Amino acid sequence: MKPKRTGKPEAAAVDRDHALHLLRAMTRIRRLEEKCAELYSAMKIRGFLHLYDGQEAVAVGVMQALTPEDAVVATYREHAHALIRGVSAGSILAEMYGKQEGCSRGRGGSMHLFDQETRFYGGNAIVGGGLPIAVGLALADKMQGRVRVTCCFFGEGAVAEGEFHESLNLAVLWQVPVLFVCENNLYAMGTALEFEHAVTDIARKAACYDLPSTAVDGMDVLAVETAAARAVAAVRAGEGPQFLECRTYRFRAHSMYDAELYRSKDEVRQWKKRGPIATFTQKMKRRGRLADADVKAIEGEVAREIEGAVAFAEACTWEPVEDATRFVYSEGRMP
Amino acid sequence: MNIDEIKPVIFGILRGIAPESDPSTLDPDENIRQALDIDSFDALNFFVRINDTFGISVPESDYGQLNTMSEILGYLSNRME
Amino acid sequence: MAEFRMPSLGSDMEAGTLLEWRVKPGDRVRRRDVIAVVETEKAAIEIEVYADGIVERLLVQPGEKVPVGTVMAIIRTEAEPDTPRPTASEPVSPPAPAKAATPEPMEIQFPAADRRIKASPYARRLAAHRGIDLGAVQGTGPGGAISAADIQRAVPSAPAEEKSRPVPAEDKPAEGPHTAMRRAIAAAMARSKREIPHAYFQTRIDMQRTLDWLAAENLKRPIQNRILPVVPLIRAVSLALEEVPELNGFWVEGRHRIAEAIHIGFVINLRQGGLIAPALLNTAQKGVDELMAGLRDLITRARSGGLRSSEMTEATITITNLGERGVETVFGIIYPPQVALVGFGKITDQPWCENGMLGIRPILTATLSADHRAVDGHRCALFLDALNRRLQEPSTL
Amino acid sequence: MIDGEQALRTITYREAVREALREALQKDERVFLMGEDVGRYGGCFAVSKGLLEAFGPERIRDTPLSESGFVGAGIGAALGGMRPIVEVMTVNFSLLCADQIINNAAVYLYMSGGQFNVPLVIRLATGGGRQLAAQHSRSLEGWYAHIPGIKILSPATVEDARGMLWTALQDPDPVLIFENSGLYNMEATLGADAGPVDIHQARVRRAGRDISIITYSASLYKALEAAETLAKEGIEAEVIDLRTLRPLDERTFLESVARTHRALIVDEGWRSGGISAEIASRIMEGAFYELDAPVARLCSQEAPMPYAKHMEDAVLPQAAGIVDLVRHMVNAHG
Repeated sequence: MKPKRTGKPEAAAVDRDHALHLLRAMTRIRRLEEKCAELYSAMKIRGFLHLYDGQEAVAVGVMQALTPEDAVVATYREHAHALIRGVSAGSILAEMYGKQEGCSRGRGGSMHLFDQETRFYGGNAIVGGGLPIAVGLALADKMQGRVRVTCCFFGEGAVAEGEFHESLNLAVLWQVPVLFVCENNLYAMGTALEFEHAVTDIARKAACYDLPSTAVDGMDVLAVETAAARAVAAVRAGEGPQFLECRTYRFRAHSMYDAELYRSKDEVRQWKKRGPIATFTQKMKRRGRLADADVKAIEGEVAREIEGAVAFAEACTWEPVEDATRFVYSEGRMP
Repeated sequence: MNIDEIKPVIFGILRGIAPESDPSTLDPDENIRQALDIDSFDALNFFVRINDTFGISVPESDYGQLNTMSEILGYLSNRME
Repeated sequence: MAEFRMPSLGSDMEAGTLLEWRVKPGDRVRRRDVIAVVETEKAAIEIEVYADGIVERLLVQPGEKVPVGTVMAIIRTEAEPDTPRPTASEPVSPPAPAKAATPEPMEIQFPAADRRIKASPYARRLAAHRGIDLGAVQGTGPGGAISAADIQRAVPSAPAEEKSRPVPAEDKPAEGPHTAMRRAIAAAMARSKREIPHAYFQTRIDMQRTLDWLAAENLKRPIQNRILPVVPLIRAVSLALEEVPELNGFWVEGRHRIAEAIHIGFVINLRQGGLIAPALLNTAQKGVDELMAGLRDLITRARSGGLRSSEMTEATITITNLGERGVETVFGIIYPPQVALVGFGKITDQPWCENGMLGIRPILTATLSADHRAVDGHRCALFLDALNRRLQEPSTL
Repeated sequence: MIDGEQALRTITYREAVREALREALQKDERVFLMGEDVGRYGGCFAVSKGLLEAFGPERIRDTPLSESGFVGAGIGAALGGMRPIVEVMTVNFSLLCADQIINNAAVYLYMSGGQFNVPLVIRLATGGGRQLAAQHSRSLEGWYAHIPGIKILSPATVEDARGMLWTALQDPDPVLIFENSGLYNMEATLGADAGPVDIHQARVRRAGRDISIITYSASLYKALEAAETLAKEGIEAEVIDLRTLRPLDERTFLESVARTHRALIVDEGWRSGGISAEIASRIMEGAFYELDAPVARLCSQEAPMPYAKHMEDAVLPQAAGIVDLVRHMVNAHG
């Protein structure tokens, strides 16, 4: 089976409301991440902090295809996924502050956002570790006869892990309803794609497992949205797992600070010209779907949201240290 | 109060101080302090009790004259007359 | 080379201010010489050096406050003595920065291992419970260690002064009614003699002035308020301890801890046998009448079994007075964890020379048993001198 | 062990585990078994023989040789509402899925601030003594017991093999059950209605006054054999079967040491940093003043398992070694 290459995104079908919706979603991510960087510098946030700038189109595009019953498994660069999945910016920031009102009670921090309500299964900081879990979640749905999709995000670095291959094999073997989304941002930390993979075409690797796979321009939110919608529809239809490679780029360092010795400033500059928010905004303006006033309104609205989230995180409280061993094991019995 | 009346009272005071002893078996000329293992605190108590019972205050300078039962009886009977 | 560091003079001490150096570079110092005075939150304290050698350099200036552990001086040590030191081959550690944020731990000097009794924890517990002196038990466990079985075979040790009937080893010894106290005394005394390096000091004190003063005082008092001769002694000990506080305290977990209040344990023999040394509390704050009342109350309750637990545990030093029975001199055994015990013998008339004139004076032999880990002879001598001085000025009592 | 009035039957440890699996699969439709060769092959140790026929390939699910993949899938399935029993053929292969066990199963609940518990049971064969050499003879129970967030069971008896599985399945958190492969053929008499047992308490398997021998799994039988030999010499050893290595039931062995005043720990794991070190430390912390002799340990020698029989025997703790050590500890005097 050959991987598909998606053709023209169906941008013509995008109405004004949807354009506003997509722009708002990507802007929320960008502004949240900017605030995170600021708060990290102010020592409000500690630990590792992996920001998503540049990859917004992937999380936003894919999430359009998911319903609340579906499940999401993500990586340590997952603020965006949690936010778009429906976790509030306030509880995400509170988590990074280490406050007990954070979405993981301050136990996880930036890399381990979890949320039961939105079936957001984290926040996995071992590269490749989330893929088998996604297969298991999908297996549970299949065995229980539920029509739900488990959507698993990971980077191209995970593709070199054994767990990637084990999971793809199992998923196809067992025909479980999972969508694998590889966010190929070209660098596994500081190692470029060509230095870590003998075969750099990720979608082709998936195809080797007879896994229907698609590669898409991950800087184009409409292209991602269209491809994800098709893939999810197939999964939901009981056709087994699907694989989506989104070719994208992160604008910031791997973690909060690195020297970026592994790539040139010029390369980053070139990619930034293709930034998903700017290109989408221009395209929509050209087609008359969006006006400058809309952009301004969204920026204002998002700024207020982030401001409120910071205020919330600041006002949140610290878990008492006596609780350090709470939730090592469950309290009480299973329901 | 004659000596025969004083004697049982003295025995009673000594028993209160040295409960395990039987003062009636004491030789009249035996050193009571040694025989009943009475220390200075016990001795002071003894004189306080004598004072309480007979109204006689034995000055410290007389302590040396009151070593045996016969000395005590003689000293007290002299004062009570 | 040895480093002289700001010592920790208390668990709460984090830093100290150097007030003065008592030495200058080039001076020869001997172990235990006082070479500096340091001001802590509590007091100015004379600091001893723990090495023999020559002062090489002084690194801290008077007035400087430095954290505990800071190197204050370098001592060039002399040729190693014959006795091997465990740290002989240790490299010299670089001097710590004078203002280190985190105090460097002090170098710990381990004394040469002395022969200690090896016994299992359970055996120790059993022995303490039964009043058995571990020193008298032959261990048959690994490496000669004493095990519980050895204790079970052992007969409770009889105090030396008791003429106990020899008991066949396999017989269970008949237990008297006061064995528990006997065992407790045995355990405490055995521990003391085993662990405490006792140093003994004796002096003879002319008691004429005190006894005259006491007789005059007692004349003024009704009989029930009369003061026993031991009371001025207790008072004088308290006042002398204020001058030499090192003797008033404890040796706990390898450290000397000076007690703030003076609680004098007073040995009271019990009629039924055995003894007890409950504490007269805060004796330094009490005059002779208050002390006499306290002593009367204490002895009465001790003999009727009505002591409070605090009185049993709070003594900071002990006095034993055996003069009643004609003993002239008593060298007592310290009650652990206290570091000193004062003994008084009988006051006897003796020839006495004063101002070139021979006379007859009532003489008291006072002794001091001191834990040499905690205090040195010089301080003990100062204490006995202070005691004597107080008893020559009874009006100050 | 059981009520005398019940009908008795003799079954093997293997059959007891199989019976427990069968019961779990019957009682709870969320339960399924997955692992390498659990279905068509019948299980590497024939534990699941016959179950495929009874429950079908969905619930007796053969997996490829992808330990990390299928253990992770077990975690996901547990998160998704199932009650998976994952069989990792032997503990040696669990190192291929240590990431999933330690980095995911053990921390999911904690990392999510109490939101996502993982009701997963992993069964692993463990132990040496069958001439399988270094890569197939490990005893890593104690090593896993280091990890908070998981529970470590070590059934030594047929009764526990029969009863621990169901209790583990009722647990809301991940439970690892280590079955010593040397015990699968062991027979014992059980009541016909033998069922679930507790998994939080150690058991005194033999009472004695002179020493406490603390052990678990297959070493239990070596300890009991040694105790019988010692009894002939007048030494009465108390033998404690820990049963659960995490959470460790220290009360039972501390109370035992308080009775006997001596402790010997017998462990097929290595001594350095092993569970035996942990138990010794707990005794120091909780029963120091009861000790009449230093705590002793008899563990596997610090070497990978050799193949040759005589060498393997020499490396593993044996009854004779226990007897010698106890004799020395109890009769040190005289």
